[in-house]
Amino acid sequence: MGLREFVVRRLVQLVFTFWAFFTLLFVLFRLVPGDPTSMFLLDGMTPEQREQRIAELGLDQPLHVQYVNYIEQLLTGDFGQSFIYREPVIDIIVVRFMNTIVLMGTALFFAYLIGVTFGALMGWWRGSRFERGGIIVTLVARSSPEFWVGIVLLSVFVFWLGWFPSSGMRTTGGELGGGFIQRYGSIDFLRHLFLPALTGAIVYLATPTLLMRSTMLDVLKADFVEIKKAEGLPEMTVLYKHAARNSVLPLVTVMAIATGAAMGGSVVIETVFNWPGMGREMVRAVNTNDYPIAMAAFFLMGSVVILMNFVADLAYVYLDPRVEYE
Amino acid sequence: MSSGNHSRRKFIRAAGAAGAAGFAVSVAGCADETDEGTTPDGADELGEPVESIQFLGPTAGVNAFRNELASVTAENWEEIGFDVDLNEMEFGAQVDQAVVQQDFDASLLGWGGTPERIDPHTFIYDMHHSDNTGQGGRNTPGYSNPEYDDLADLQVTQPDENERQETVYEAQEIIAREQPRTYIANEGGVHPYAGSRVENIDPTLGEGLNSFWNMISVTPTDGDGTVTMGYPSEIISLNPMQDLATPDRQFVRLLYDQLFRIGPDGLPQPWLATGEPVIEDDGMTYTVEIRDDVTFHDGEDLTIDDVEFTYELYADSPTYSGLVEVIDEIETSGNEITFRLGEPFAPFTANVLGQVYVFPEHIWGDVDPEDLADFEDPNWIGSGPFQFDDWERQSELQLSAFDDHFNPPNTDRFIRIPGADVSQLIGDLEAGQIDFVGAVPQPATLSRIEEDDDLDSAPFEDIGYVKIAYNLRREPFDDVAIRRALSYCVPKEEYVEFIRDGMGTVTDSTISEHNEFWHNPDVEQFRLDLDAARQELADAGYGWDDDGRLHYGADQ
Amino acid sequence: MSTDTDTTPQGAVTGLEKRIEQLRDGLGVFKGDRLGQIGIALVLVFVFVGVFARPITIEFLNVTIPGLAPHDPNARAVGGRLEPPSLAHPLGTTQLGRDVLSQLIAGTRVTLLVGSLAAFMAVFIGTNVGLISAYYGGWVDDVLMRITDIVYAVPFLPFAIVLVAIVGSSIVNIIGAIVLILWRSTARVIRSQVLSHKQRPYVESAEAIGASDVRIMYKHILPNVLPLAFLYAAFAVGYAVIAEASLSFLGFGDPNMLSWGEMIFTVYTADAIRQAWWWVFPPGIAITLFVMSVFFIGRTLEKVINPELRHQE
Amino acid sequence: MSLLEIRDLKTYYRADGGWVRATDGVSLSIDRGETVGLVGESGSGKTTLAKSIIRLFPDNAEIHGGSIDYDGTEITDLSDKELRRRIRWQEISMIPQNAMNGFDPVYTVGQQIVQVIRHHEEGVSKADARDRARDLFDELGIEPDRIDDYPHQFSGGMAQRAMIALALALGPSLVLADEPTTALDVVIQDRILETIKEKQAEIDSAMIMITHDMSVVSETCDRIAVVYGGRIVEIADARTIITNPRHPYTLGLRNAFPDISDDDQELISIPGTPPDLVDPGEGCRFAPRCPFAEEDCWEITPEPQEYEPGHFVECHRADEIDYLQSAAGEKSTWQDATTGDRDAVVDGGIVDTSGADATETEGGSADE
Repeated sequence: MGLREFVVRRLVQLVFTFWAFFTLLFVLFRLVPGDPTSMFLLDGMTPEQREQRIAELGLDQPLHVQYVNYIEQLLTGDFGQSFIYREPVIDIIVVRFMNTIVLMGTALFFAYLIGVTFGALMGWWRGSRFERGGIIVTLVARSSPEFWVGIVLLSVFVFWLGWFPSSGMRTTGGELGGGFIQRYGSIDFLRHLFLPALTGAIVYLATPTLLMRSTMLDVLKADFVEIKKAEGLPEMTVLYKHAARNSVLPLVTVMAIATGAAMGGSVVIETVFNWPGMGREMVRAVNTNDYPIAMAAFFLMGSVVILMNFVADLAYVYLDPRVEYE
Repeated sequence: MSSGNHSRRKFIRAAGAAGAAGFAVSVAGCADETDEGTTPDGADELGEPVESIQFLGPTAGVNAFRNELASVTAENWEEIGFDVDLNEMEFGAQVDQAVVQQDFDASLLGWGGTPERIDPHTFIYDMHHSDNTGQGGRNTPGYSNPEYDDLADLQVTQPDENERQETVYEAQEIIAREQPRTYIANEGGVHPYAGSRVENIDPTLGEGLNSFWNMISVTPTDGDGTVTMGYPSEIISLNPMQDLATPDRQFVRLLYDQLFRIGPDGLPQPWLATGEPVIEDDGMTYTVEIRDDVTFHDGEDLTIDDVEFTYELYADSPTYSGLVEVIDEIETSGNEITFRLGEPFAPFTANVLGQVYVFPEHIWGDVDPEDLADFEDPNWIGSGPFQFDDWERQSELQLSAFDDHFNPPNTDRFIRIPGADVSQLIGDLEAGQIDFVGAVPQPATLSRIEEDDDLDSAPFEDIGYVKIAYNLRREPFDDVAIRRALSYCVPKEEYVEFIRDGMGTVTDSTISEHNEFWHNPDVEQFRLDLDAARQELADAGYGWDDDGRLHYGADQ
Repeated sequence: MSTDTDTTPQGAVTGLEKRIEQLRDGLGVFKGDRLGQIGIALVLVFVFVGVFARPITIEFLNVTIPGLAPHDPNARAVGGRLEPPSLAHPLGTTQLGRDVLSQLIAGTRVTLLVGSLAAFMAVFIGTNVGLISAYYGGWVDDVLMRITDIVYAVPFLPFAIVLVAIVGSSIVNIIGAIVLILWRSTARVIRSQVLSHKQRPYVESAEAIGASDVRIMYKHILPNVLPLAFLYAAFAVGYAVIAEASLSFLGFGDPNMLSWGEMIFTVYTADAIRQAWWWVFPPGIAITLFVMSVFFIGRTLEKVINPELRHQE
Repeated sequence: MSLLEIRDLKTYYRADGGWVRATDGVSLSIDRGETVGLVGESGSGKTTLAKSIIRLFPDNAEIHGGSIDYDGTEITDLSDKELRRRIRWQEISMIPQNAMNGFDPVYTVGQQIVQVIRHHEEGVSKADARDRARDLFDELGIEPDRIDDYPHQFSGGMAQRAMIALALALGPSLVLADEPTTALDVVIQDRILETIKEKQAEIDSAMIMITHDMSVVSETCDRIAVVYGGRIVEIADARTIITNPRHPYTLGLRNAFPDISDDDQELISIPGTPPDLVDPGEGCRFAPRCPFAEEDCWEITPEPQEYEPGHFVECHRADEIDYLQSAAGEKSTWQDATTGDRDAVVDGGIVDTSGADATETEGGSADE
């Protein structure tokens, strides 16, 4: 089966998964008690204003009508208007989504970088104290919830040593908005990004590290490693260019699951470090019954995971020449 | 929480206890031994046990203080024989279940004490008049007492403050006696600020450092000409035509001016108006002259036409037509504007002239009423002391001083940071990233602020309060004895002195003691007294079985 | 480790002995493994503390075993406000004068409750889904696997928050939310294991003698994948505890059940993290220790059960 | 002057019971262009001996004594770095048993050849290296364009040819062929052996042919060394070993491989199992399995004796060549030979040897 058929078949599955995921979310959110007007009632919204706002949002229509409207709207790429902010969902969510992707992307990147390098070394120096120490450290890292790691890092690096800002994405007062580089490229931003990304990296490095180590153990037993050594190539070349390169394959398939965990974990890390990401926005939206924002946030989070699954499959085929498209 | 949650809670407690451990276990947390205490001899033949109380309260995440208060109150109610089912809920969900669905027995919430509510109208009329018992109305308990209604209607029509005061006093006495709600405490407190970085702070009644007056008087001393404020939630919109939550109103009023502003003392004072309104034919017509030196942020002059245009805009706006309903006719001549009312309305200056923001006609002119709420003015052009610079949601709102204003602020730039929660904002304050926090800190923070010589705390009193509303539409809460007994169980002193570590003042009336003029000091007091509570129940004919559970009397 | 059990009914008896024998050498593996031993020791300590945390009254014997917790964890003003560790309060007190040590001990029970229940149910569902999907294959397999894909697309915390917002934040709902997500990894792994077992001779011979599908699945294949299920149960306990702690930290925990996560949440909202180290560190360390010990056990089991099948989250 | 001079080499493996003496005092010298066969049962230490030359062991193996002089330089003194830069593959390369696994599966065969060329020879451009690889393929009868194929796309025979190309890429002076044809079927085996001999002659490189198959060494080697229990028990030119061996083990080996021409030859196998190399103790290591073992064989470790020029044997009864050769031919000699411990010899009973579990000690790592 050629690459084209494989991609098409996977796309069809993708569409189905998105649709089912979507309907699940739609029903779920309509079950959350309360409606978008609840938060204004105590601040002076009169019952008439409330009725009128409910009607305006179309929440008084039967569920299936709302569902059909929503799907039509979505097919035209319009995520609708936020019930609370009254602005198009896209304008609000896109910036938040980027903030979360940059944060979690960096965290996962460091987690995989550490995972591959240290996992490979732990496999190479099997039986050494380094390996045993490495296993214990990774297991401890995996055993602590994100918020706990965050609190510890905050206490040590911010409140005690004062090396890093305590929260937010940039020092206040600077230029707002701007393009990607301008937002995420400045040193000031990197200083703010460091601790939250490190928190994520610590929690998510366990899976790639342990997986890398165990695949390394098998690969090192393979004949070709002995041949590469016999070829007189430098030790590090044999370790990384050959042994690690073969061991990294299973890590690709786990990437999608790790992304899922990262998407979930972002809610906690963003709360501890007041990071204006999509995780926290999603929680606010759920609490204030702002369905369009909550739906969009969930949709984007879910699609990142589904997409990563798709990318992982393609990457695996690219990385391992032995694999044909099953 | 769906209503089903009510019974499930009891099941969970049992399941949680026995379920996992597999043998009869009494789980930590639920009331262990109920000390007997002196139970007066209630009715001898007992009827049905009194229904259990579905008690709604905030989660610790929403408000840690009130969450603790709710659990202590629930324990005390159980001591005098009630069975209490405490549901801890998110703010929106609780408002929906209590205020909209009215599906509750008791609900612990608070009423904000914004300056607009210094005029007693809200606390006397809105919250207790029988007209407002509908779904979403402010009379959540569903209290209806014709005698009280008359008083509430009367006070609105009394332009003479002393006469009105008498009526308001009498209204407070009835409410205190009938306890449709337990009025617990005015949650005043302190707002922390960096004394080393800002001065001329002006914490006002009801709002502390979030008040308009503080924001224009606070002055940066660390040379960067910028004051940065933290608030624990994000602004929803700066469009004055949308329904505004508290954080929104705090900033909309910086960008737009009104004819009158509610001063630090809670009384309206001339702002765009040159002086007090001229009131004729016993309160039916108000004439106001406006200043001639006011311009909008884009340089256009603010004229009487803009004022007239604004009031007509409010009349057409679906959201705010109710606010200006009382006005029948408007006329303008030269720099004066005259309002003819349909009927006398005592709080007209404070509640209408002090609320309506003046819009630039050249921007809002051709927006038709339906789209008002969704209209987006990219620069939010108003005539207020601050002008809009830039805003990135959940990140930062930047305002700068409008120097041509007749009362310009003391800082060049004013920045607002929405925090994840108060603890995290305090962290930013201590790290020097923000200059003051518009939220009451936890006791642990107070001790830290005292030690830190960069930081101080600005005390302020509150005119709103935290209260428990009872649902008079359901038995047994229609019986005043039950409500009074329940009120005796609320530990008001412990709440202010221990749980809030001294921040705030205990109250027994719907009008806070800090609203000196309108507050009636000698209404009936309900302080923690379980025996008095039991006495109320015994006198009303209730009785207790030998487990101490409260029952209706056989004859009731 | 998967052995070929013989199919004759008479074989069932010896099958049991074989199971016990397998269990014995299974446990034998801990002999040489220091990490595994630490894991087991820690878990035993936590279980002991958890069981005897609070007074246990046995009605018919009318006897009350006193709890380990010195004070009632919820009793206010047992000591002063935010008192540092002292003899009376080895771990100091909270903002409202509650004894931190008693809360920590009582929290153990909630953690064990959540960890064990959620893990057991998640693995139970996962194993069945994996078994049925792999055994029947065809559209059954497709449907179940698409559902698994969807559940994989749903990030746990946001989903749990929505679920809790709908049905309320009681411990049962939280466990339900955890189980609804946690079963997915077990399902995939069991499915791949059963796929490989399906082709083995002992299954064909069972079919040959006319055993029913259910009998083949649960009598023959299941015992062979059970060790793998146990392995995943060990890891699931860890993930369940972390999930409950994270939910409690975001304020969605069960207010009646004071868990470790909720303790840290209370410290965080009381903004006392910097002063009250004795209040914030013990629960955090307790969570890490408990989950770590379970992971240690899991890793040791993994060496025995499937050295070649990598453990995935 | 010989290319390689190994004197009293000792290579041991760390194992639970102590040191496994895989190579226990071996001396061997190889001249330029010469092919020496190392033959013996698996576990005899022949592969360890070969790999010790370039110190290619797992981390639990060490050289415990002896010296290896390669073309004037003492290899055991070289640091790992020098060994890698000057000796490995440039001077001494290797042909593994299973070529398919010898290549890294995720790179093309060409890339791997280019990599080793450019690593050892400075300044060789990628294009030049690729051309050399194509030439090598051509010489070895592989389609030159196939250098861009991945290892799994080659058949067994083709992969072995590619491996030979890799081994000869840098024109080494010595090639270690570790059972190069064992994994292939007989037909291809001959052609591969011819190719190896042909190519080796062209670049005049020496070769060490490691195998357990007498017929392979007899065809390809100039001299043959019989390895048993980590020592060379007999070494001589190929003809002598085949036609006129002296050591009982060599005789036994010869019987185990049928001579196609002699069709009624009965197959006779050597009873017992390879010796426990942890502490072999004194005496001849073959004694427990040797039908001719006598008193001294158990007591005194036999020293290598030179019976004909270049023909050394480690056996006390090597001089009784005629008796040994005739008896070794009878099946009965081996069957009723008493194997196992020494007392059994005395009272003549047959004892089932409880030899140590013959774990493949060469190359395999000792633990887990």
